[in-house]
Amino acid sequence: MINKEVSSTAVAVADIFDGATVMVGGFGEAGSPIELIHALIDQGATNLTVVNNNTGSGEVGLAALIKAGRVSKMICSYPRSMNSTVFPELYRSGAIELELVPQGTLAERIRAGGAGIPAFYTATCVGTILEEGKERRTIDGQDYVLEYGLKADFSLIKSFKSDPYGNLIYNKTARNFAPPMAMAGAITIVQTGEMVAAGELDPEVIVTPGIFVNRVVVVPNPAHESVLVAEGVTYP
Amino acid sequence: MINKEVSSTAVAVADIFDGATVMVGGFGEAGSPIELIHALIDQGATNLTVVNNNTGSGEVGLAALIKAGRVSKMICSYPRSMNSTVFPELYRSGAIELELVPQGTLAERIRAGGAGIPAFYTATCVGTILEEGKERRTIDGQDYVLEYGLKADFSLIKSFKSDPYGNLIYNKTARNFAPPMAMAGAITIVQTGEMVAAGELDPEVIVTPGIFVNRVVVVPNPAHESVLVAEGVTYP
Amino acid sequence: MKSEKPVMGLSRDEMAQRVAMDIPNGSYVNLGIGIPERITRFVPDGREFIYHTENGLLGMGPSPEEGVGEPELINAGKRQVTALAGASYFQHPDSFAMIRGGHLDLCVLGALQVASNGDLANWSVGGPDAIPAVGGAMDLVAGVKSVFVVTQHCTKTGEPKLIEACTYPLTGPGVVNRIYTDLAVIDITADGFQLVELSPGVSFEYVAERTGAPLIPIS
Amino acid sequence: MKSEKPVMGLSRDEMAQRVAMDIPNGSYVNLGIGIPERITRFVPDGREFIYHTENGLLGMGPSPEEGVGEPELINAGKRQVTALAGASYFQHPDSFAMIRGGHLDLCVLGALQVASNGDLANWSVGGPDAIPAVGGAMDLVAGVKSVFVVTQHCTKTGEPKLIEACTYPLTGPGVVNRIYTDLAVIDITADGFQLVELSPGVSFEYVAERTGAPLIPIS
Repeated sequence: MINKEVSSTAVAVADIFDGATVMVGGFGEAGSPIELIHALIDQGATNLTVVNNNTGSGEVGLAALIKAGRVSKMICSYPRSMNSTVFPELYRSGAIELELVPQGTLAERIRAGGAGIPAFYTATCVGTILEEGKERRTIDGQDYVLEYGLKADFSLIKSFKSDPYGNLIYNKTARNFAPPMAMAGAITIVQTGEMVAAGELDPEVIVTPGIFVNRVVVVPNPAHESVLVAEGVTYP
Repeated sequence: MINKEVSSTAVAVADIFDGATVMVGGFGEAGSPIELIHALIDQGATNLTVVNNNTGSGEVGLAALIKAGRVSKMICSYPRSMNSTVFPELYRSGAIELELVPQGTLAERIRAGGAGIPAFYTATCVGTILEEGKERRTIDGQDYVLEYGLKADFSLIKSFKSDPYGNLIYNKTARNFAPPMAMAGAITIVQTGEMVAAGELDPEVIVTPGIFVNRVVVVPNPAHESVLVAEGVTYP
Repeated sequence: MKSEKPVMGLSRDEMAQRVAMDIPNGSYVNLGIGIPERITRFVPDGREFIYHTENGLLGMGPSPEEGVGEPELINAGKRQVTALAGASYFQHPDSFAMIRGGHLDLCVLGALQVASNGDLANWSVGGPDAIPAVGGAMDLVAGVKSVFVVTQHCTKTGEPKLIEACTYPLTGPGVVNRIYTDLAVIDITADGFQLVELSPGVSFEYVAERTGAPLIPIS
Repeated sequence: MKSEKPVMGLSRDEMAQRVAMDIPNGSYVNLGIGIPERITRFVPDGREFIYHTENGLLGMGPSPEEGVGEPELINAGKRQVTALAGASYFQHPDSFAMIRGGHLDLCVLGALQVASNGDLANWSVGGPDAIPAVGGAMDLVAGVKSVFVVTQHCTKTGEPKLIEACTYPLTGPGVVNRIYTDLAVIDITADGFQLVELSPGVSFEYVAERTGAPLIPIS
């Protein structure tokens, strides 16, 4: 009776609004929901704050969204790529804002946002320039900084399989940020390689329970970013 | 080459020391590592602080450990049971200390301890008597209390299967507190129903990676607490 | 067991059925022990509710047939249950991330007392000899989007459970959205208890007399 | 590529091999990009190291054979890898729980600068035009039990990398335990740089001259 499948990537991203915060799954190309990002480019929403570990490569996927001028701020840990000059050029020209977050802090902030934890302490970045502006606290003799949970209006992620309830499993290291982003998105949108019937996914192996998922669109043969970049593809 | 299997439950728990903090997996009987607890009773360590959601039932497993006078403090969310008067009697007589923690806060404190998060904020218990002594903080207009991560000297948990690296999968709702306790224990000791060869567990479905596990002992047909209680078994 | 045939107002099953009517299709729901559990029997035609049990199962099904239950497939009340197609198992931190993170649409709980400002007391009578046991109640009321209470309107000794201020220790302050009793459906509003619906054959005065704080009639 | 035949001291492979000698059997290890990656080729007989890559794999194996790699099985450097028997995949929060929670025994990293108090700079040269990119470096040095640095003793222009105080932005303060260079093995101690071992044919004076802070000889 419950079926979260939607008919197209365009339908899936139709209500993403100007100024929205959008989490985008993936670490490098593994787990990058390229087809959803391309649908978002077509859709036209702008002034977005995007959360992703990186800033894309080549001129497809996330890099293409940035190049199209739709992203006003990136929250990420590693905005460099061997295969892209899109972010560096915009950053140097002051056209895009960067919030640099250590990778583990980024992952934990996203999980915290999804888990109803407004803030937590971590030793990461204590004594570095990234501590600037953060509250420091000593607990049991060690110094920590306070970090805040991150939430998003929308999360765009990629899964290997889904069922109609939105239960998800992933493929190898494509899992990375998708599970916490699924939790932290008010609306979580999934592109999945295959839709299977309810009950086909072993309840023991489901990584993201459907409660965290709002919409699923089937993209049977998703493009690989590295292949597109090697072929010189640009989007749109 | 790496093999974390040990030969017996007695060997597995041999170095648990007086005064240790011991996390014990399980929610009710599901996931309770009864054979490890019985080995701990035989071993004799006392003055223990035990972390478990409950306080056992009947006079086996955790209830038997408490009855034997080995536990000086319980950290738990629900120290009541239809089938046991062991904890209530000791508590009323002042022979055992209780730190009552809301169940979700308990789970998150254990995960935090294992994840290197010394403290976090949560809305749970704000405005209740369990807020007493805790620091309150307003974040984005909502009130939260500060809760601290929990760690243990030893964690005793039960898994469905293990491999020699200590990779674990669980059985249904027996999973509960075992994964975070595996993370939070300085020494994590597992009783598993079956030891399989390395590579037999699909890397996609491993719930607890072996990095969190120190020792595994095979207990092929673990007792069920409810069966022991129904049969009137007491331990030792 | 309490009688299923009350002199006036709804039976326990009827109360559960009344709550079920108000739950939208596709809701993710956590049900407390007692009357709330009975809601599963009264899902309206055309709707599906997905049940969460905080010990690590989403998609919980009914109790198993006699003799086929499993000691390691239980609910938060530690009774054996089943898992439906589309279910998933998970660890406690993830289960309470669903609760604390506001992902559950609704929890339906019993109550010892509800105050007109939405304060709920349902975990302890606070006596010096009581063994305090809170379980997941405080997490649920702090995290779940909507909190419904379903309870007899009065205690067994006839005292009102809906009152000005709780005398028992709170589960959470200002957390209740709506109360379903044998006598009425009542919302918590900024002005206090707002009557939504009277049970068949029950008068406003009858409910108001048995409510320990002002009851605002339907306007 | 840098020449593999230095005039004096160890080659990059020899440096990796020297580090490998000091890693106990059964260690859980995270290896940085560059010389640290080469350690996998020099695991001493009778030992097994388990490699963690922070993007979600424990039990990482070598690069795949040509043509059989998978775009979604990569390491933290975004290069294709394999998974060994006994491997597991997990999500980012779990991966960094391993790091932050002190579960990894060792990380081996490159360095721009190491100070005699153990301060490490390895993520940014701090120029106004640099694109800051930290990745997981700060998490690793703050969380992992032991931090080894493996690096050329001097920069390409001959400046010492082991100095009194870092001038580049820190990755973490006081985090380095031991440094392996082409010229020597050096511990960070409360008294500063403590020589542990000279590379074959290298004199104490030669190393000390190329070290930007006092070097304590072996006593």
